[in-house]
Amino acid sequence: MSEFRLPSLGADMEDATLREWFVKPGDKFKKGDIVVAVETNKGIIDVEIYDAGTIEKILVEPDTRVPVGAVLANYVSDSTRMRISPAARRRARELGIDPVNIRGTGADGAITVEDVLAAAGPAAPSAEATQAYKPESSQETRREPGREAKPSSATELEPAAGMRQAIAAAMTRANKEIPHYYLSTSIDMTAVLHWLEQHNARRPLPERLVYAVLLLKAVALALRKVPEMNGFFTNGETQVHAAAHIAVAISLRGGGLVVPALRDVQMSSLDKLMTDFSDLVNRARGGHLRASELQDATITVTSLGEQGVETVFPIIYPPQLAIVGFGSIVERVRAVDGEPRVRSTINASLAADHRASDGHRGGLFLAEIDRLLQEPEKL
Amino acid sequence: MTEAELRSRALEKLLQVAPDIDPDALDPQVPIRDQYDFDSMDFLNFAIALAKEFQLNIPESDYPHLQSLQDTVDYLVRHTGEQDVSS
Amino acid sequence: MSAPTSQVSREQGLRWLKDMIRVRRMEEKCAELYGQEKIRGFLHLYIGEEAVAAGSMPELSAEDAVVATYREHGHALLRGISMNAIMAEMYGKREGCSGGRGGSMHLFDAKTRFYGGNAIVSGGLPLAVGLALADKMQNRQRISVCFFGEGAVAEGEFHESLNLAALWQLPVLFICENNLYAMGTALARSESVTDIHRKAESYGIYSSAADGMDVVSVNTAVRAAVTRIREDKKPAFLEMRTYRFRAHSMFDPELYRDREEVDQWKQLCPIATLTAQMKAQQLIDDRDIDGIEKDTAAEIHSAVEFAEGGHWEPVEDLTRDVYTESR
Amino acid sequence: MTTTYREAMRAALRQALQEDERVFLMGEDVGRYGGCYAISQGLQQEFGETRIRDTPLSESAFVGAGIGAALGGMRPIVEVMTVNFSLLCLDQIVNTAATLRHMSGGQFSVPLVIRMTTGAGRQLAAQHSHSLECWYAHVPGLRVIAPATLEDMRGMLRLALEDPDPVIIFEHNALYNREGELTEVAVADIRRAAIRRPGKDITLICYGGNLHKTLEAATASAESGIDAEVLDLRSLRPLDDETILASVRKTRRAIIVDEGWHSGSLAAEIGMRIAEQAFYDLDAPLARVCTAEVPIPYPRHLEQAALPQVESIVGKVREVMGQNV
Repeated sequence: MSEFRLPSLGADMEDATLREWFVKPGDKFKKGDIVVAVETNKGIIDVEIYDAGTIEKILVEPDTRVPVGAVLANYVSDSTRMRISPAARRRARELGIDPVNIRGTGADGAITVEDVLAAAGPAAPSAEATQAYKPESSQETRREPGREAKPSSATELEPAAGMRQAIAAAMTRANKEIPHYYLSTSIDMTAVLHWLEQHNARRPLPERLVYAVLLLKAVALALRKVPEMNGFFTNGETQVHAAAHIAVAISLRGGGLVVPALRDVQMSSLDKLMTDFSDLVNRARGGHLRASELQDATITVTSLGEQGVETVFPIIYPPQLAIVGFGSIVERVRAVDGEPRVRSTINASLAADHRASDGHRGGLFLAEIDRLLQEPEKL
Repeated sequence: MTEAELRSRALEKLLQVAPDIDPDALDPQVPIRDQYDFDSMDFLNFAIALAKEFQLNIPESDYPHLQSLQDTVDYLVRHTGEQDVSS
Repeated sequence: MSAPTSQVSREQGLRWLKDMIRVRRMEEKCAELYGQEKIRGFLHLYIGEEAVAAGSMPELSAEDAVVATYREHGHALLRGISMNAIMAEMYGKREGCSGGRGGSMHLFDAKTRFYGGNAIVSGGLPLAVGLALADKMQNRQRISVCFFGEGAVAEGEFHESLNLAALWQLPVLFICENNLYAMGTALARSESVTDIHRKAESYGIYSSAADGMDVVSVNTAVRAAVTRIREDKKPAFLEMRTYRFRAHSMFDPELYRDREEVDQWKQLCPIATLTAQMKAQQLIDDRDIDGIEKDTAAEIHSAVEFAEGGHWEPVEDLTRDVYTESR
Repeated sequence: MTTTYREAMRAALRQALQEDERVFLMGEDVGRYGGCYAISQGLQQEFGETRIRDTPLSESAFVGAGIGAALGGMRPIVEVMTVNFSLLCLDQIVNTAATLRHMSGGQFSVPLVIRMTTGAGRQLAAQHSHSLECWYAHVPGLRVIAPATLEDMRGMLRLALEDPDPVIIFEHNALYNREGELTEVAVADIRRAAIRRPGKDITLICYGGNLHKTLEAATASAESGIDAEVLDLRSLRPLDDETILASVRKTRRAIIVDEGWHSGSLAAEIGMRIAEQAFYDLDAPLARVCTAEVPIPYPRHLEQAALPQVESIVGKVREVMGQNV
């Protein structure tokens, strides 16, 4: 990690006020690129960077006054050689992934094939488990892990095929290694839809929410009560995470699927979540996802409601511990206060890793999601 | 603004959101999501784009009027006319 | 050092003459071909020592085994390997007696039980002991003859092998071709006892020395030793005192010996000696010699043609014959 | 059947001597004494002095005689007491046994079996503790094998005798007293490496006396959640590239455990083959656990420190797997 510091632009310059960043985290830059504008006692000056690399983190926000020498941003210099195994490098190329921001978990922090597959994302787990899925294509994707990727030349591989292979590898691994258990419950969405209607009625279009955002928030908050659904199972151990980085399955135009993560969902307001979600979907479809978004999800949520699917039987994306599936909102007759009523309901299902939790805890988790969704105003 | 102009500008917004739609093959009478991979997020983006383009406030309750291209054009005819008068 | 040759018959004498001339002329041709870069690698010539091979080989039966050294062209030829196959081997052609893989130092032939062609000084002695051991264990009536130079005497394998052959009473005939120089090291500069046949005696092996420049003397000694071995099934040892007229190998300026010494030994040339004696006894005349030379020239001419017309093994076959293919 | 490696080899010798009259055993102290490691105890009484043949201390001569006898139609088994003494007959093995077939253009094969003891671990100090298998494995024309299981100790000899070319069997001295359950002899093989423990995370390649240490290390690694595959080479020359590469391509990581010294070792050769043929399948640097670069010292603690151990293998496994050690 390298530091980009406020340079001295004149002998009498002691500090400056940061005015505007021209780069954001994840952006690549060349030597000589203008990356920031600062205001000095002699006016606004564009500051260039004397290295090539990728911005990791912006440390100083605009309108902050900082002394010469202050670290303005962290970046990964291209001269810092990335540690990546030969197998991982090949796989990343096949999948069309830039490994520069993938977090390595191998020896000396090297990026391994598992890291690349995790970053490649996809889980598309739900797709394989629904009735909408075509069995003949599943034949094609179910290959032994390790044997799936043997293109005559890596560059000849279609990105979509690479994605298919990544999905195949991850799902094969999941089916082979993870002892899944499945639970399902029907959740009354009447309160959510009612609250949403009122909420959106008061708001201009860009600020309106979609119900999916409430589902995500409910999952995130429910994880606080049943944390063993959130995290990873690696090297024979369960690692429970406090932060809910929820991966959402997003289908791409022209086929394929990515599963980027929304970070810290438990801490996000519904509005922020909506903005992030919308941004994520748009960037996913525009092909502007950052590698980091593809690798650190701690749980996955998949929804096939738009296709009219009622119940999803999802497959966990390894090394995560659980995946929550939502079907479409359907009007069903339910008993309310002893009377039959037509209510809008959604089927929520859970697939969880039996090595990390039991059905009892899984049941609690679904019940907590249900409870939270009955009080949408508190989400 | 003529209906043709409205149609052309609405189609432009639609293609921004969903570039894979073939405008020549699109049946204006049939809901878009029945013809293309067009989910709720795409619809939301489409609605936002229309609202911005035509300076409209589209309430959620009006969403059912924006399902097909023809519905959308009719909706715009109804609502932009009033605005034209006011401007 | 010259021995009486009075008992030589015309027929026997002519055969020896012919054998020695064939070896001599073939090797002279080899030297010429080496200069033309037709033959490469090391080329160790036997010229001067022909009487040893010529006097020994006729006493062996077809079933006996021969183990020789890197100076083995004469032994190979007189054991019965065709000059064609030898010449082709020198060229490295597929038609050579070792398929071209061995070259000058590694002539082999299964038909005549000729076990090479060993370029490690004394390396062949244990092999001959083993061949004899196999014969003894299988109750076969054949013997193994091992030729080696006096340089081998300094090696441990020489002593180990003599001891083993004597201890186990194996039918081996050890023939030491003492040409006085191990490459450039004179015998007297490397051995405390220069009477080599006495070393064999210390192992309880029947041992004698003979004039290696005289084919009759060689033959007499070998015949006696072979007869003995066939009778008592024990090893025997012969020291043949001889001399190589040419340098150790083609690229040797001979700094270690005097021109004069070489010239003196050349007076003892086994071919000239036998020719002179037989002429003196009026057993042969110049026409006989001319006939042999003519036949030999024709044989050499045809061998060179054969080698020239031979084939290079394709490089694709490079790793052949490392392991037995039909496992 | 419960038996020791020593008894397994003796049974193999007895069977070979019974089945084929051409077979005989020769070497120093194999007869009267019963073998330096008591392998051939009782065999001379059973088969006589001709077939259980004591030799003088003349390694070069009796190995060379073995070559000659093989050429002469016998099927000799030559026991060279230990690999260190084999240096005295290196000439015959390398210059003659390995080359005859080739030099003769395929006319002469040498169906000779040479057995020798190898390895350290018994405080025998610097001259009696070598593992020089790789010297022989370097030479084309030789087949070099190393039994690591009871079945291979019992079954490899017969397969070696069936081979028309010279075969050297390296028997690790630490194995002889080891007792175990001998199952089917038919599973012995001198051509293919064997997966002794399947795993998915890392391949541990070993042979001979180090198999048991490596298996123990794999078991210990499992406690850290590492699923190690253990591959027993069996044949050190030729190496079974196919099995090695298949395993490494699966696990994407490899450690070679080799009692030879690091420099110029079999481990180096295997590592290089993997690098040459499976570089793009690797997920971690190749690693090896070899013997420290020191003549084997006499004191036990120093000797043990010099040799590959379960702990050093486990440590290396964790290092390669990226687990902090």
